[in-house]
Amino acid sequence: GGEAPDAVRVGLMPTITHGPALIALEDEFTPGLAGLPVDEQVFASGPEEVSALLSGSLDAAYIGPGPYVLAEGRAPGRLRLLAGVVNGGQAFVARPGTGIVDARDLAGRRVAVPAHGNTQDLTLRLLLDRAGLRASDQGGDVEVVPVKNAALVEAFRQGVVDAALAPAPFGELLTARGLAAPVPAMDRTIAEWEIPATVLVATEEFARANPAATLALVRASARAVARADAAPRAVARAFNDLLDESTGTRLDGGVLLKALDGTHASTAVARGAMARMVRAAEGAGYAGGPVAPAALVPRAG
Amino acid sequence: MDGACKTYEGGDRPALLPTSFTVERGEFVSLVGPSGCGKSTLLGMIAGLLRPDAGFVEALGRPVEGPGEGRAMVFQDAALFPWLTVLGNVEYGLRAHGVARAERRERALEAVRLVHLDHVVDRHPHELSGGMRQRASIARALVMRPEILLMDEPFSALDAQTRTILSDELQRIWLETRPTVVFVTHNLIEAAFLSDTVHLLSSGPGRIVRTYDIDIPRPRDEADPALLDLRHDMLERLRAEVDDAAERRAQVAEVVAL
Amino acid sequence: MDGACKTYEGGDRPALLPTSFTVERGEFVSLVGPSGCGKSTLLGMIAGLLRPDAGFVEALGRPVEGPGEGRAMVFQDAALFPWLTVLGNVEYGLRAHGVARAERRERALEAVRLVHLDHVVDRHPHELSGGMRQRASIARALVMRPEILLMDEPFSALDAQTRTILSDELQRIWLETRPTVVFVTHNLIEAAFLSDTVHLLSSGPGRIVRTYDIDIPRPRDEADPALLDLRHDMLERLRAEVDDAAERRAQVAEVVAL
Amino acid sequence: MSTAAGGAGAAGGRAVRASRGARAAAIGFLRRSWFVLLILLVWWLVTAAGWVDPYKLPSPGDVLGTLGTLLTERALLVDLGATLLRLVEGWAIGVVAGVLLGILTGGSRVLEDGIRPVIAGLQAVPTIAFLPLAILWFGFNGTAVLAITAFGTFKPMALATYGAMHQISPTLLMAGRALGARGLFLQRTLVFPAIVPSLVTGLKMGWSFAWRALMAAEIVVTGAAGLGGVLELGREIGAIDVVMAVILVILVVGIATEQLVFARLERWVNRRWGLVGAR
Amino acid sequence: MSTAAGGAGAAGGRAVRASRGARAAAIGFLRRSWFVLLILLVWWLVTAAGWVDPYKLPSPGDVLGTLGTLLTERALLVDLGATLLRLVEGWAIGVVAGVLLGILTGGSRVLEDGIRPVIAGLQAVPTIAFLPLAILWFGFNGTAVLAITAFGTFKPMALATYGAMHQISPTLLMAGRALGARGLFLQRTLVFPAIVPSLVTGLKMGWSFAWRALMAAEIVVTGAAGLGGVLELGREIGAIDVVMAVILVILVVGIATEQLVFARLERWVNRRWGLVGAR
Ligand SMILES: Nc1ncnc2c1ncn2[C@@H]1O[C@H](COP(=O)(O)OP(=O)(O)OP(=O)(O)O)[C@@H](O)[C@H]1O
Ligand SMILES: Nc1ncnc2c1ncn2[C@@H]1O[C@H](COP(=O)(O)OP(=O)(O)OP(=O)(O)O)[C@@H](O)[C@H]1O
Ligand SMILES: [Mg+2]
Ligand SMILES: [Mg+2]
Repeated sequence: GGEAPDAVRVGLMPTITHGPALIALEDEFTPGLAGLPVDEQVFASGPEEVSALLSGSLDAAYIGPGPYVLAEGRAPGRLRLLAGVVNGGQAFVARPGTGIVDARDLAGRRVAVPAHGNTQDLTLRLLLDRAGLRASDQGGDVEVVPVKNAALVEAFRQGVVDAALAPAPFGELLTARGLAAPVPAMDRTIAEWEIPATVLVATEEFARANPAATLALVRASARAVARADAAPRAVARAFNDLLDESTGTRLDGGVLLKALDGTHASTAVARGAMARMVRAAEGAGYAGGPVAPAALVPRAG
Repeated sequence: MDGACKTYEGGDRPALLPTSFTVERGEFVSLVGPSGCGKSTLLGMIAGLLRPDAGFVEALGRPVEGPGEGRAMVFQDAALFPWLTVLGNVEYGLRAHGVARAERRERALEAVRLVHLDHVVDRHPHELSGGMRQRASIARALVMRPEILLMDEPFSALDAQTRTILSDELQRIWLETRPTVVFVTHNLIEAAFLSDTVHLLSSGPGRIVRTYDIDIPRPRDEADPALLDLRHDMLERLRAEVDDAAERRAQVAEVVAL
Repeated sequence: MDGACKTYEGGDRPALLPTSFTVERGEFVSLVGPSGCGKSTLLGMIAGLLRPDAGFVEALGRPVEGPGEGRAMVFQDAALFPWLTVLGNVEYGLRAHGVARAERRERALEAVRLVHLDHVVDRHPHELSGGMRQRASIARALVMRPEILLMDEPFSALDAQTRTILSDELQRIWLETRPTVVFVTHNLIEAAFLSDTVHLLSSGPGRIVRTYDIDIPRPRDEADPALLDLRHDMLERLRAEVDDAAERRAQVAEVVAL
Repeated sequence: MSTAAGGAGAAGGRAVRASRGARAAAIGFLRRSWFVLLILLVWWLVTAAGWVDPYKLPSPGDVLGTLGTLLTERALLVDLGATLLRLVEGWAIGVVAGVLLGILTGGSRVLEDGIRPVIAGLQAVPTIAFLPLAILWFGFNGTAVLAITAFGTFKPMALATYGAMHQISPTLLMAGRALGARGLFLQRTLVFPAIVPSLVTGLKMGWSFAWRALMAAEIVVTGAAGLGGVLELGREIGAIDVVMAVILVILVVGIATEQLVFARLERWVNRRWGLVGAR
Repeated sequence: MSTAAGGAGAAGGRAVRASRGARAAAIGFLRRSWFVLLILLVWWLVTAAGWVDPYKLPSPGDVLGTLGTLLTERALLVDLGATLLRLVEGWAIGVVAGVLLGILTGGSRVLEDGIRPVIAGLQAVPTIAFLPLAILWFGFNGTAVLAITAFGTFKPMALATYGAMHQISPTLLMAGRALGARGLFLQRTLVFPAIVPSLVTGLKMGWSFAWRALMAAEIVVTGAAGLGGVLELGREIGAIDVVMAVILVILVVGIATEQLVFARLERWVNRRWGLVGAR
């Protein structure tokens, strides 16, 4: 719209990898952004945030790199990558007794990821690629099964899947319940790639029309990132508060802190990591079109 | 009053051969004939509800191009609108013609009084007896002040006594308002009792095979021996007309039962 | 053959007063009466399809406790099973009684031949004429070799000619197989033509008001003047019986139409 | 058929009748609810005896308790209200659109022959399949859910309207035309009232499809308040008692709607249209 | 009403008739498909002119292209096969269970009065609401989806069976009983065949509900192959062309089922049961 907005609509998801976003909502956004109040909206998944951004019901969002990259492929130039937020934040776990210690052991296995085209799905494909394997929908023999985070416990309990690449804290949760064990070799590889768990994006339209608010958003987010990096406990508390508010449950603080161990709050976005995401998306046939390299570099102003 | 006020020349519908006849203004004409001979088709064409494949129909000096225009119709099963009251039904045609509310009400009440239904104006059709329903249907047609009233076996769904009563009433109403009437029936007595002219139609492809002019002065009495003679005459004629044996049997049974 | 083979004492159903009568084995009895007087109810109780509220029904020396057991019924509208062929319909009762396939087929074909339907055994009911349907229905009852055959206005849905033909056939079949028959009808000629005994039932709460024994030797002719006299007698009696004016009119019309 | 009672003496007859009435009511209640009671009893026995894992089947008491908690703490009534509002809105839009389309195009053979097969084809596709389209077109918010609900209602209503229009008595139509009714007046005052009885049946059908489309959509689009979101939440946190409590709420709402709204409407219409005997 | 053609001379009459036949067929085709063609045209124009964002509405060509890709690369036929198998299985189970329950309990007033309201109540609850229960009871796998599909079919089929049983002609029942049929023999050889024509209509209704339940369930339980999973995939990766391609496939399957299976079945049953005139 041409008229001045009356609030900045920021989307986020209630997961621990959105920790800085949670902190930002608690404090940093309270005074508003360049004179505009912040209207936060909670989403269940990345694709939903993308839909909201592209249909104009959201101005900016904390989102996984997977959905962002896919959106760039399908609707080029409509979104703008503003800054990094959290890197890491995913853990590879396997059902005890499956003997999975390396990516090569995944041949003929069923591996869960939260959803098609999300960060974990793309990362898993990169892992398989490195091990010379392919997902079954790409003609290989590793079955990549989309299992929503909430169903993960049940899926492991019933033995529906052998392993999972799960966003924090669900991998740790499975481990804590004895349903799965970490696979350190895989986690190391993922860490090397510095794949982001969460990035901050805005619609190009909003960023152009409201440069001051956009800049304020990036700065406020950066402050929140710094605080999250320094005080993981605050993140855990903010997460549990949000969880409690919406579901009436709280997760074990120990598990949360353990999950936060594997995350690394940072405004930097490793360029190679984003390029890898694009490659994985293209390989899986998810990309609707080519992604301009410029879209992979954060751009605040 | 320009002599021939309505002329019909029928189309080549399988069951209705080209047929022509004329009805004088203010005349009461009956069409009688075996089942399926095309009486309803003919009436529908005069009403403007059906279009002849060939030939043309003229009413009140103008060719018939659609329903309405001074013609009103009464159907065998009354065909009242079940969701409207008696008054609502009678007012319907006036509403369709955009008559103002007050005038509508007044004319409808007048029509309802004419058929002696003023005590049940607020009832719905299913709360009426068959005879009352048929009278409401007649009121619905009369309220349009039609110059031509078309009636398609209006009494055939009724029992014998109600039928006789309504025949009497129709005669009275006709004497009061004097519309041109084209009346279709299976009942020969009824036809003879009510009409100035009776046209006998043939079975199969319908066409007029005989015309009777009835000069008995009105008001008439159904037990009049002249009427009974006439009926006998028509019956003989009809018998001869219905050639197929099966059809003749059904027809005779039908006529005897009247 | 032990004298009284069937006794009925009716219940206090609103429309059927306590009624008693006896039918000899091999006798052809007709029940005649105004509409709604309880004839079907009575027949249903004999068939074991309805339970009397009080009193009891005895058939073949045993009290009736359910359908079957040597009794078979023919209904007004044939009530054939539309999804079965004529043969399938006729075989149905045998299947219900677990008769073996071969015997079933043989007995069914025999019954079908008896009613002259052997050329249409593979047709479905909707491919038959009304008269053929009713004959199939009779075959379906006869194949059970019933000692008692109950017929509830079996011919009333048919036209006059078919009716006459079937009456003749029924007489022939009865003469051949000699079951006990209880026959309900509105048609006085039919009743007189077929029966050894005719019971006249009253309207309203049904009860037997008159019994006629008919000694005319068989095979009979429908045009027999003795039958016509009898019919006249019964008609007068019925007229007197139907007290309500409206009902009398309907009744008379009905009877005249026959 | 109350003649059987006529034998009772006049004195004390009222008392006898009253106690009979109470007994009849009790029998009537039992007759209609013995199976529900049986289910509840078995459910209670099975859970009380510990034969099933409470994780898989909580006891009736637990479910009621959870329902209480949800009502007080999660403000389930807000969810219920939001869902019902969306349901009624979407349904109403779908009904009006479907009936209008049916009436306006059902009068013309050309229009009907072209449009009806398309709607019949679309009705063969579960409405939920259009949800991704709705989300992209209307945004990830209540509008998409509303659109899906309305669309889910629209299709069966339009088909029901076409069907009903074919059943209008031709004589009634002729009578109307003979009285001079035509065009929109005819549609409004004759065609529409004539199909009302069939439409009432269609309304229930549409309501059923609206519920299905709405629940399926709410389960996916869980952002705002709504029963679907609670249901999905219950599934996600593995709280089967929450799921069953929500089902219970929908059940009660469904039965209440049927009894208080549709059954009454149907009775009223059938009486007014003189169809009492016909049913 | 072909008498109009009777005027044509005998010579050349055949040729005239043939060309007339071809013209009539063409007109018939146009009559039924002009609206589809219109939609396609508008769709094509709108996308070709660039009036809408291809992200929100891809062109017909794109959708067809995607469909081709899905068919060759993703083996969409496997998904379709899996879904259809589940659909037919679940539907068949639901039909058999519903009809059996209806027939076995519909004969007794006590059983019917107790059970029917419960099923009617359950039918008021969208089947998808039971999915969380099914997942907990049957596991996060195809069995839960199958159970939901079967349950979604079961309810309307049982209700249709009850309804049909009330419409059996009492004379037909009396005729059967008078011939000595009783108990299971009566149910099997009289009650069941008597309700078949109504059941055929019910089958279509059940199929419609089965599709809805199955799609909604497949969208949530996306593990195995299935159209619901592809639909969800399309939504997750924001590929509206995938979504529309799947809708297209369901549409074609739906129309084919209706034309090739249900319409034929209905025609056959109506002919066999002698209902041709009645419809
Ligand atoms: N809509 C129609 N389509 C085709 N044929 C029709 C139609 N209406 C009537 N017919 C045929 O036209 C012939 C004349 O029918 P019509 O209804 O005019 O007869 P009728 O004389 O009114 O008979 P009845 O006394 O039974 O009312 C009949 O053979 C009938 O089968
Ligand atoms: N199922 C029923 N429930 C209540 N009343 C009934 C029932 N069946 C018949 N009746 C009533 O019982 C009375 C007798 O009915 P029945 O069918 O035996 O008469 P009928 O002599 O066979 O009449 P018809 O000649 O018209 O067949 C009638 O008043 C009828 O209204
Ligand atoms: Mg006619
Ligand atoms: Mg009877």
